[in-house]
Amino acid sequence: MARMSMIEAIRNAHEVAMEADENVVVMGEDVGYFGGVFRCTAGLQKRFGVERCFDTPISELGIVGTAIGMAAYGLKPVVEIQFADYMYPAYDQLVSEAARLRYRSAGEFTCPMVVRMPTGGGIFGAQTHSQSPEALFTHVAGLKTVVPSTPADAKGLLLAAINDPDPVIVLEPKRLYNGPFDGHFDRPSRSWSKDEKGEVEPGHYEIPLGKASTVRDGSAATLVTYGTMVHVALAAVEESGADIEVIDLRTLLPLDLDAVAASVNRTGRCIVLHEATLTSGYGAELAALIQSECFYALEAPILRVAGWDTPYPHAQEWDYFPGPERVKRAIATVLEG
Amino acid sequence: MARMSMIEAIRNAHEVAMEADENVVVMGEDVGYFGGVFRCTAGLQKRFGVERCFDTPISELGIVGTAIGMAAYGLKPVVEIQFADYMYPAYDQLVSEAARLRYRSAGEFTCPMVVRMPTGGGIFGAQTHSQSPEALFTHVAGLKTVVPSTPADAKGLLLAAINDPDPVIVLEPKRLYNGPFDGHFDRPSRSWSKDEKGEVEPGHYEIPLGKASTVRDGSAATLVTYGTMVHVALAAVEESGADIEVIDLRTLLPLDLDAVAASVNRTGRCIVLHEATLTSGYGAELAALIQSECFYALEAPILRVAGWDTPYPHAQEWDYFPGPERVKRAIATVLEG
Amino acid sequence: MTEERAPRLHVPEPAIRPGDQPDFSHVRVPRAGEVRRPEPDESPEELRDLAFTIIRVLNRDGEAVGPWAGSLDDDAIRDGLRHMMMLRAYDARMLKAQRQGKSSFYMQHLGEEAISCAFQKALRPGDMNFPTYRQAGLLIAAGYPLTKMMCQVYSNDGDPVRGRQLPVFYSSREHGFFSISGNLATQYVQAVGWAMAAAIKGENSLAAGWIGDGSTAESDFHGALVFASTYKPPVILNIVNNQWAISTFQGIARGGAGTFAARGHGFGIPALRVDGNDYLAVHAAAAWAAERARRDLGPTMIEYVTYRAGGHSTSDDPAAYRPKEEGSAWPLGDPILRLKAHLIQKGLWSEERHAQAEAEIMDEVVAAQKEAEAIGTLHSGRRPSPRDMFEDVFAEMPPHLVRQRHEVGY
Amino acid sequence: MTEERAPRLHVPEPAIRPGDQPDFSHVRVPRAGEVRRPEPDESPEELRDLAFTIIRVLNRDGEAVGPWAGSLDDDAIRDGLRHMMMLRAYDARMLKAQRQGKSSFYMQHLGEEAISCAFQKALRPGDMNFPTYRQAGLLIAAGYPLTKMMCQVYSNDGDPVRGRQLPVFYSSREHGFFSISGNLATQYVQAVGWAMAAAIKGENSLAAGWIGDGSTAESDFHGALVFASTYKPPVILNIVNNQWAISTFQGIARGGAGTFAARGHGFGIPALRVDGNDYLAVHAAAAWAAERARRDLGPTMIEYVTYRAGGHSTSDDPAAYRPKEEGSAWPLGDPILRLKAHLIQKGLWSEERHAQAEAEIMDEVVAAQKEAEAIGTLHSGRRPSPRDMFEDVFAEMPPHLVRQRHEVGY
Ligand SMILES: Cc1ncc(C[n+]2csc(CCOP(=O)(O)OP(=O)(O)O)c2C)c(N)n1
Ligand SMILES: Cc1ncc(C[n+]2csc(CCOP(=O)(O)OP(=O)(O)O)c2C)c(N)n1
Ligand SMILES: [Mg+2]
Ligand SMILES: [Mg+2]
Repeated sequence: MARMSMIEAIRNAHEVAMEADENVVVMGEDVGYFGGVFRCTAGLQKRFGVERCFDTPISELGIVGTAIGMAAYGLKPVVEIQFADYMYPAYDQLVSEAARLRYRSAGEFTCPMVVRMPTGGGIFGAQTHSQSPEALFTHVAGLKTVVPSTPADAKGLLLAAINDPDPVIVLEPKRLYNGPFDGHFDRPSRSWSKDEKGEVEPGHYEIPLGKASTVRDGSAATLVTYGTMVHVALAAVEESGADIEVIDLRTLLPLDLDAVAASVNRTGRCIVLHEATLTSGYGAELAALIQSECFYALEAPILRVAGWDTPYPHAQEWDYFPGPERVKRAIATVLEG
Repeated sequence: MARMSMIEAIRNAHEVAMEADENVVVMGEDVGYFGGVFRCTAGLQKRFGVERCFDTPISELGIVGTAIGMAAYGLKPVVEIQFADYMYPAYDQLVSEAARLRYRSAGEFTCPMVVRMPTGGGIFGAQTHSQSPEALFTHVAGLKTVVPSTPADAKGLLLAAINDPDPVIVLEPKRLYNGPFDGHFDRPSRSWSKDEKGEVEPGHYEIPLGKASTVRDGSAATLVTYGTMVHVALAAVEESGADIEVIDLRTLLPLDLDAVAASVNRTGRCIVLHEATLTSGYGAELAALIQSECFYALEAPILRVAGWDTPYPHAQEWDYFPGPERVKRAIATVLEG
Repeated sequence: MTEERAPRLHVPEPAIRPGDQPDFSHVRVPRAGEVRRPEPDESPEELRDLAFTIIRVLNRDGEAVGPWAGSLDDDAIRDGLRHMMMLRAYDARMLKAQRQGKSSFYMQHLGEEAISCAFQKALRPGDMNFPTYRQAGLLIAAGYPLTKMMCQVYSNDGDPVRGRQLPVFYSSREHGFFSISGNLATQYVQAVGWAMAAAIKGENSLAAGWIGDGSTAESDFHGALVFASTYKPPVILNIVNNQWAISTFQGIARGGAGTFAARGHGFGIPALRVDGNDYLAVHAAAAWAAERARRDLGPTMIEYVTYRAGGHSTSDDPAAYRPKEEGSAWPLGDPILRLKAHLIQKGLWSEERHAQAEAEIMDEVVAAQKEAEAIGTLHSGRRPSPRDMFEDVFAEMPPHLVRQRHEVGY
Repeated sequence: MTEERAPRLHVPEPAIRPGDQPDFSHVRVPRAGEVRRPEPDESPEELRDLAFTIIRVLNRDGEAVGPWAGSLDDDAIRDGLRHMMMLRAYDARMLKAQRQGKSSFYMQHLGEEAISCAFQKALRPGDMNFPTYRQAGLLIAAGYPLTKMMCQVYSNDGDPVRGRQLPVFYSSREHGFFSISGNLATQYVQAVGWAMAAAIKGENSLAAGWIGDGSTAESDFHGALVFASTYKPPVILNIVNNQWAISTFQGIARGGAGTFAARGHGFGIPALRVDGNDYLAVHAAAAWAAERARRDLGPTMIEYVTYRAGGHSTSDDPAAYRPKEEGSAWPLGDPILRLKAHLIQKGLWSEERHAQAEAEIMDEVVAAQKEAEAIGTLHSGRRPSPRDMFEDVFAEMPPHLVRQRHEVGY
């Protein structure tokens, strides 16, 4: 086992997959010679050749649209959208095409494609380098959506996504690329090399899609979250001193509802936490499901903590970001309720 | 008062607005000489001239993108997307641009624009003429979203939308264009001219954005819905014989949460009904809000009845559509629970 | 500076509207045989002229003339006529079936039969079309069973796509026919992706993208041209200019451009403009473009000039926006009559054989229709199961869909 | 058919990479004054040549020569030099401020100053630019206060957009500068919409869309050309070809096309290709296009050939993907030095006055910076309130946002 940053883990997953299967090809803006603005594909072009890893024109529609054609042909394109905020030009191709190709052709044409995109805020990227659009994918029948929170999960989920026969959206929390981040923006950054969660197994392994991970046991309440917020949740729970179970969903769709419901049925209280805008965010779906599955166990309303219903601001980043203080207040409220 | 179909009411709203304000301009695919594939803009070009109502190239991006420029200039574009299913190519312009222009320029540039789109199924339109994408708009800070259920509301909401200083998405349930539809697809179609809900006031009036309408009083449970499903709900409630309150939201964002919460706090039971795909649909947001606002009043889990998590099929349309039978089963369940 | 002038919105208008006299004098139609046929490896810059003319082979006397003639032998030409007649007969029956309520919807090819029927004959097994809803001739010319097509139109239990798609949205990998989408233009850039995949693998499979005149305005058209221009994969980018996009005439999409074919020039992509009602010209142009693809010379754009003689779909009545007589005034004639005249002129065909063939073909179509209807139509007979509604969303059905399927009782 | 060949993916590669010797011999640079200047109402088809050359006014000796010379008087040219120097000084200070942690981010114009500074001078009040992040010269040349620009970069309490946007995403309606978006290219089609609105109202306000070479691949570029070509509104469609899109050289976006300007031809839009490092050539081309707009002659496309001499942004180090020496090998020189030489050659300027002007300008910039910093920088001083975060989502704050604002305590 070696310690890797999430970037290195993602790069390593690419290497493992490209080594194993020559049908895996990588493309996107700046991913070729340069290796990606976040360096997630660095070295791939040199190692696997320009036909397996290449730069594309700045057209997200073109990237996803051609990837669909490639996937239908029989390749396994793994494409990068430079920031999740820039996936909108490709949204029609994702929703109307990739998601429905198997369905509408009754399995004659399929779309085994992975679309990776750096997601979330916390880097002063303002409204167009900070968004978390997961709910725009989970509403679409035919897409799977994944959000890792550690280097090991990032690698294992990406490998599972590449080997999945259907299109998978991989949202990579860019604030976690170089180290864990617990929301205390005023403290020094940490690096994955200093964190045992930076341990990544070599070679091929998969984290199965659709399986959540309980990252902290507890009995007073259940906190359901994913991505960067897993670390914020853990810090807030620690600081609150409360006995809270924390579930890292890892895959949003298909959801590991059994794991979530079992926990909430046990604890009777629940907080749902994400960075995306509150209204119609994925937390709405979680709250709707949990109140339905766990109604008779719930002792307090499910509390959603999320980004405000505004565009992601720049100067007010830390007022927007649902950090440990807000989570601690929510913990207090939900335990009182 | 005259009886009008929803199409006539929408056309009439255009006429009233264009007559009152020469800055109102209408454009879209086939809306000019021909008057729109659903005839909602018939006669406008002839009456107001080709510069105020004209055909566009088939580019939803272009329609919305140029409308944003026009709105920033000072016009009030009212554009038609031929089917809601075809708004995806314009989604970036809607989400990243129209929705955020006021915010990002601190009010210096604004986007008083209306985007109309025929929505929903029930006409054997299959996966690309049937979708209900409202949740993809309610998740976006800066957009208002409206869904009428009667000709009078369609006119009043459209006029309110045109006079609103911000971008408003108007989702028009195409199954209601010519008459009310209660989901009994095997019975003869009815026409608005035969229905007292077809009464539409002449001249200018507005249905304020953000105000729900209680279309049926009741005390045993609250059924929250909008658009076509209002009629399905009323039919199902009638057939069930239960004492159910039915709320027609009319505006999804901003939501009239007070009206909804007051009702559910009174009835203690709630069904949320929509045609869109269940997962991450707008019903998720409603359920999440209601469980939070009405937790201590709720006597049973909130039940969501919605389209299945599949693309909208063709032959199986009536298996997909959440018709009166499913609603009645839900009523039984929620009253038992 | 000369006099300034307040700007005004220039809204292109068709030359004629209902009530006016049809007039196609603005369509410049070169004589058959007049346009040169360059070598497929000539540089794009040298080929500019071919985007501003109309390549034609069949002249008024039914002769095949000029440098684009001769790409097919006699048997192939007879097959071509048969395919077009089959498509027309099929359309007629399916239109009627729709009016009888046996299906929800239909889209015909009237006047455009030559394009898809002839194009397919320039392809080989393993090549892939990315069609629109108006290229069923690709299937017919590839020998796809009529009965299956009808089952799709009827959304019955024999429908290969399990009732999930609108009528005419066929799919057949085996016959080089990519699953059709309702969202215009999306397939165009996917075709480029398919060709890029072939190039990455170094395999000889070309892709053909299809798009209508109106749909060239969509973003996917641009994406396709950008990627095709950059990576030069083996793709043919077809534009079917049938003059109309529902009620909107082609001038709205074309704007100030000379032709749609000329759009290729901004990208260094060679472009041909072809008589779409001339089976032989279509085939010759397609073969030229296919040769470019197979010699790794990169993408080719082809605009087919034709006329949508029927309504846009069964939901459309064109009398509301164009004169009824416009179709007969269309200067490029009827593709079936023109090829028939050619075969007769060559002594390979006669009025009698034609009448007989028409009857035979109609029998064949009617027999297929009987077979299909024996399975079912939209509202009667055996139909796909509601269970099918939940299949194929994913390769493996996830728990939430299993739960929903159970709720429906399957 | 000649020999077939398996297709392969053609991935365009820049001529040089780090370690190689810079070489711009493939950039054909015509002599200054060589390119003709047609009348603005000449037909687009007659203007094709102007998209494949480079319009230049300033020759090596600093003389303004040829038919495009003479669009500005001496005072205006001196102003132009000042604006460019101001922009460069401003960039230098803001880059440094970013490194000092006073802002999160910055994007400079090094080498591209002539384009936005000269273009603005062809506009009138009421005209509207739809810029990218690399046209701050439009603001400087329009007299927008430096201090306000800096407040925006610092996201402090003086920021006109209340800290909501990334640094350099300015907005000023009054100065004809549309609010900048982070999503590339979206503004291009909006510019066409603005011009359409002016045309609908019959008002003399032209719009100028701006886009980078790389961003021409985006869908909005196509939407803009389609709508501009159809309705012919008063819009200038500018493409700044600075050879790079972050790490990606322009060949990836351009593909097989001769030039970016040529993209206009497929749409019947006249296109000029201009030396972007030649203040006088930029101004002359802009004035020509503006005249077309003001005479209701429709859209014009202009490609500015230039070189991004600095990194893409403060997040970028170009040494990873291009040789450091590439910038100095760039054949079109430095826009400031070239205009300075011209003024000296004309006897209107001297090395001494230049040095003095440089010092004065730097003083002015530093004074403005002090003023801005007195208000605050990203992490210190007075900053926009969290309350501002909730304002302007809508004209009127809806209940759910009021509730959220209260939760934050405002
Ligand atoms: C994205 C999208 N926008 C709009 C439509 C509605 N629509 C269906 S066909 C059509 C006209 C297409 O015209 P053209 O491309 O010329 O093809 P033709 O029907 O003439 O073959 C339109 C606007 C659609 N299907 N998809
Ligand atoms: C839709 C979208 N995709 C990707 C990006 C990321 N991005 C920002 S700048 C840039 C390069 C733009 O290059 P170019 O258009 O040539 O402009 P330049 O920076 O050279 O002025 C990219 C890819 C973005 N901002 N928006
Ligand atoms: Mg057409
Ligand atoms: Mg550039």
